Amino acid sequence: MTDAPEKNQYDLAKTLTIEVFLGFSFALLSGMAYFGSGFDLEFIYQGF
Amino acid sequence: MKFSLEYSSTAFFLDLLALSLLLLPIYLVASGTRTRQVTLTLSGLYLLLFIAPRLALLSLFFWLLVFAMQRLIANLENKAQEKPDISSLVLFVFIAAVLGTLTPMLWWKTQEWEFVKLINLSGNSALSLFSRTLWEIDLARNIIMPVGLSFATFRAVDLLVKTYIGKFRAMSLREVFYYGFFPPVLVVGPIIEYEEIKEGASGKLPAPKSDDFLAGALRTAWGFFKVLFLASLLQPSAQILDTFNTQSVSTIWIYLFVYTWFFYINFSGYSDIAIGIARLYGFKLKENFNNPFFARNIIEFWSSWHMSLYRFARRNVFVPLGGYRENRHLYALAGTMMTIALWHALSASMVTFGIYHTIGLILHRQFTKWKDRNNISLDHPAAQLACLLFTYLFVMLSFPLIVLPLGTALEFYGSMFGM
Amino acid sequence: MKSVDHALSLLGYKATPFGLVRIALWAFLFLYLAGLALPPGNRTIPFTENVVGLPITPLVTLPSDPAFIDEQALPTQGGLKIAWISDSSSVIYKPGAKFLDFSAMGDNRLLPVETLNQLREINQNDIHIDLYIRLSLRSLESYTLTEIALERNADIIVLTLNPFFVFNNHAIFKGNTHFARATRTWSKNPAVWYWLALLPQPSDHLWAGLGRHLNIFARAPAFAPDVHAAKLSLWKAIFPQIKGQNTDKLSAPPSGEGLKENSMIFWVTQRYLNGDLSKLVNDKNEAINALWYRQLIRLADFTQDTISRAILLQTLERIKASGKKAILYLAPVSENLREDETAWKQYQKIKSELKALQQVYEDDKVKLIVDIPPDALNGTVFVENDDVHLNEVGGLSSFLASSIASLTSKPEQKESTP
Amino acid sequence: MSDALLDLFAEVLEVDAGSLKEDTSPDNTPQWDSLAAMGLVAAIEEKFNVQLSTKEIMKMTTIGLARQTLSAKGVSF
Repeated sequence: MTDAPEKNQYDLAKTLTIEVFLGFSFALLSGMAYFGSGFDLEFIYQGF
Repeated sequence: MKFSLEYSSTAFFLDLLALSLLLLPIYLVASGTRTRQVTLTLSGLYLLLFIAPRLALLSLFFWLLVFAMQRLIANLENKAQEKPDISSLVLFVFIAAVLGTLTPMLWWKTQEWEFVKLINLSGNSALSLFSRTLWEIDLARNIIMPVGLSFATFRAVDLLVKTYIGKFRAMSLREVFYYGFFPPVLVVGPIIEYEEIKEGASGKLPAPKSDDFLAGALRTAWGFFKVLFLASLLQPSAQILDTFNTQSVSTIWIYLFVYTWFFYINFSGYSDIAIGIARLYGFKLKENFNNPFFARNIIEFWSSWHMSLYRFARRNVFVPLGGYRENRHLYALAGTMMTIALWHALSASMVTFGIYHTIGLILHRQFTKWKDRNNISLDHPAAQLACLLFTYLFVMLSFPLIVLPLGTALEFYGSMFGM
Repeated sequence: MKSVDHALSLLGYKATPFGLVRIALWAFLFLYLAGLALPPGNRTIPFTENVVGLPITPLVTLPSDPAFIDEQALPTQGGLKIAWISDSSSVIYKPGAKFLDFSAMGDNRLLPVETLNQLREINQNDIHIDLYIRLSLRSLESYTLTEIALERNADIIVLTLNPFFVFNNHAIFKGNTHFARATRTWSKNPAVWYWLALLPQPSDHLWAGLGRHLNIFARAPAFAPDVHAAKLSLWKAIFPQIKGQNTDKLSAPPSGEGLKENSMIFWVTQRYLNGDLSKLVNDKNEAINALWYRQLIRLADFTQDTISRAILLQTLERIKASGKKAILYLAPVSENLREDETAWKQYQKIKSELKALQQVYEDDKVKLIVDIPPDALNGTVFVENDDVHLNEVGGLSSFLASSIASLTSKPEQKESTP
Repeated sequence: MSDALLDLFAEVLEVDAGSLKEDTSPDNTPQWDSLAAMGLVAAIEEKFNVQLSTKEIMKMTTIGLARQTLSAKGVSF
């Protein structure tokens, strides 16, 4: 059964916004992790 | 002359992530189970090369021995089916194999500097027999502590136990090395079981699909964020461990509270990275943490903190010691708790830590019985919160024992209570 | 906590291959934009305060910084560009100065500066020196710097060979932060591709790749001190302060202390001195450099297929292939080395090995100076209890100046004999 | 369909039999992991009057495997 066109637009828009959000959270997490570490990896306490 | 042997697991995971960018396309295309197992084994070995080539060589040697022992026990176990009279021999061989596997770890935990000297010198000298270039590169790498030895040891023991109880037949070298060098868990665990990375019923290893990549990548990024950003923010709390004798009581309590969160976020962050990267390859490893600081009782805490170690201790110590028998339950509890404690370090403070939590488990058992007898219910939210806070407090108080020698830890407790 | 899968299902998002590509592109875009907003940041470049007002540009970063080279330093136009590649043997230490103290280099003098003054005296002006100096520079790093100097089209390369390390397989590199930058230069030389697989870690390759396109990764190390300070002030704002503890110490950036005890000390003391350090310290238990270096020179390995020789040969080959002029000189050694007969014999063997290479590689453009003429060393004072570090230059700078001058002024250079 | 083994586990673990499956294990069932499981072995030995060795108990990591081990000892369900 084919969805109504607006439903497709709605799904497409929703998917794209989610993807932008996911892309942003990747950038945020990895950027803050790398930049925020102060880059001095030596001091990172090693769990055991 | 001592060496600062602190090692950055972050560097290892960054290497694994970088290598995965190259490896995943190959992994997707070469989809045979054998090829995938060999690819993962070689990449695990390759990553150890960058910690130090001698570590890769020593790990190969360790897992070669495990392969030989596993095969021996499996064959003996087979023969014992027809001729049960050799079962005591099988038991003897099994125990000898387990003790042999535990020896390097126990030696390291008791004679750290001698063991570190031994593995670095012998590992490097052995390398010179194989390849001059690798030997020369090895000379310039750092002096290492046996990275991941405690994890590898318990993974190996788990394999031998399962072989002894007849769960695993004789395994090929490829399978044992695949289990031994599975990259994500090499350095800080989790202590996985072979079943978690075994090929499925179809004989195929799980192939990563889009949602595996997405979930794996997100989980890895989240892990790096926890370790490199969140934990590093809370790291100053560690100062209290060497300045407590001159600080106010409130500062000590606050810093210890923050330190437990630093410790948890840092350690669970590494597990997130390991589980996340394994997920990129399609493996769904069992969780290693489950909000341990929200546990409502001590048994719930221990089944949600470093869960892979807890599961290991339950199936390989608690059950054999008669955990499911009324009269032997207490011994099993104590044995399990001491295994968890002493795996971290063979020290007076960890023995105390083990006793402390064994008592906690026993008191919880009595309390539960008393509660059920008088059918008191703790389901009211306020009661649940009280249980949570009390459990957290009980655990927090044991943290100094993990990181300080016993004498210093006792001083720490003294200043905590203003003595 | 299977939170990630749960969160994704809450979002109602079903991952598809193209969806993943789009997400990756979005992530890359956001990181790129974040990078745009990031200024280069002021990297701490050692030796800057030693060359104020001089036509000399220090280029090598702190050991903890994977950039390895200060890419912001603008290449100079015109004039003669000399690339001076050396370790601590080019530092003229003020008596009492500590060797590995990156932060207190200010009041020490530099051999390249003295040599520049000498060059000006023999009216060799319009000269600019790119300074590729790092304390404890090893042969692999100096090979990478040679490639970088050629990339930045130096006219003359002046490269110091340290007698205690040139044939020492125990110390071909110091710390591994230079590999991220090295991947770029080594990829140009197929003869060393096998190094690319064995020495730089995968994360070095990743950093080299990402760093070229994303400022957030390339420039992050320069902000390490500011990030440290920001975290500390955040901590101070929220939590009670540790009394009596100088928490500012915590905010000190990771300067040179990246040089943890290097593994060479372990190998030498454990293997060759069976764990007994007494041969390296005086009666007041202070480490004596000379004793340590005399153990090191014993490690010199003259067999043909060692990696230390491979690195030296690659350095010479690449310079020859570039057609650029170069002076490679063996750093002078104090006469006190004679006190240790084995060490002195090794030193002679090192010189004869280099002289053999001299026959092969020396021509009108490339000089391999093994023996510094004795009169060039009168007035040269070595640090007490140290066979290679300098307190006074003496005639060394003028000797090097004349050697450089000899390369530049006479275009039709007859077959020269040292 | 009530099955003797599932009923036994349900009773010992104080959980309803419907929620138990062949792959139920301590890893995926908190009740099996709690103190309630203390009397599990005794209950099995008593109900199916068998004597279980440590090795056999260690093998019973899921209900399915418990069933396997017991049928190997001649217990029929």
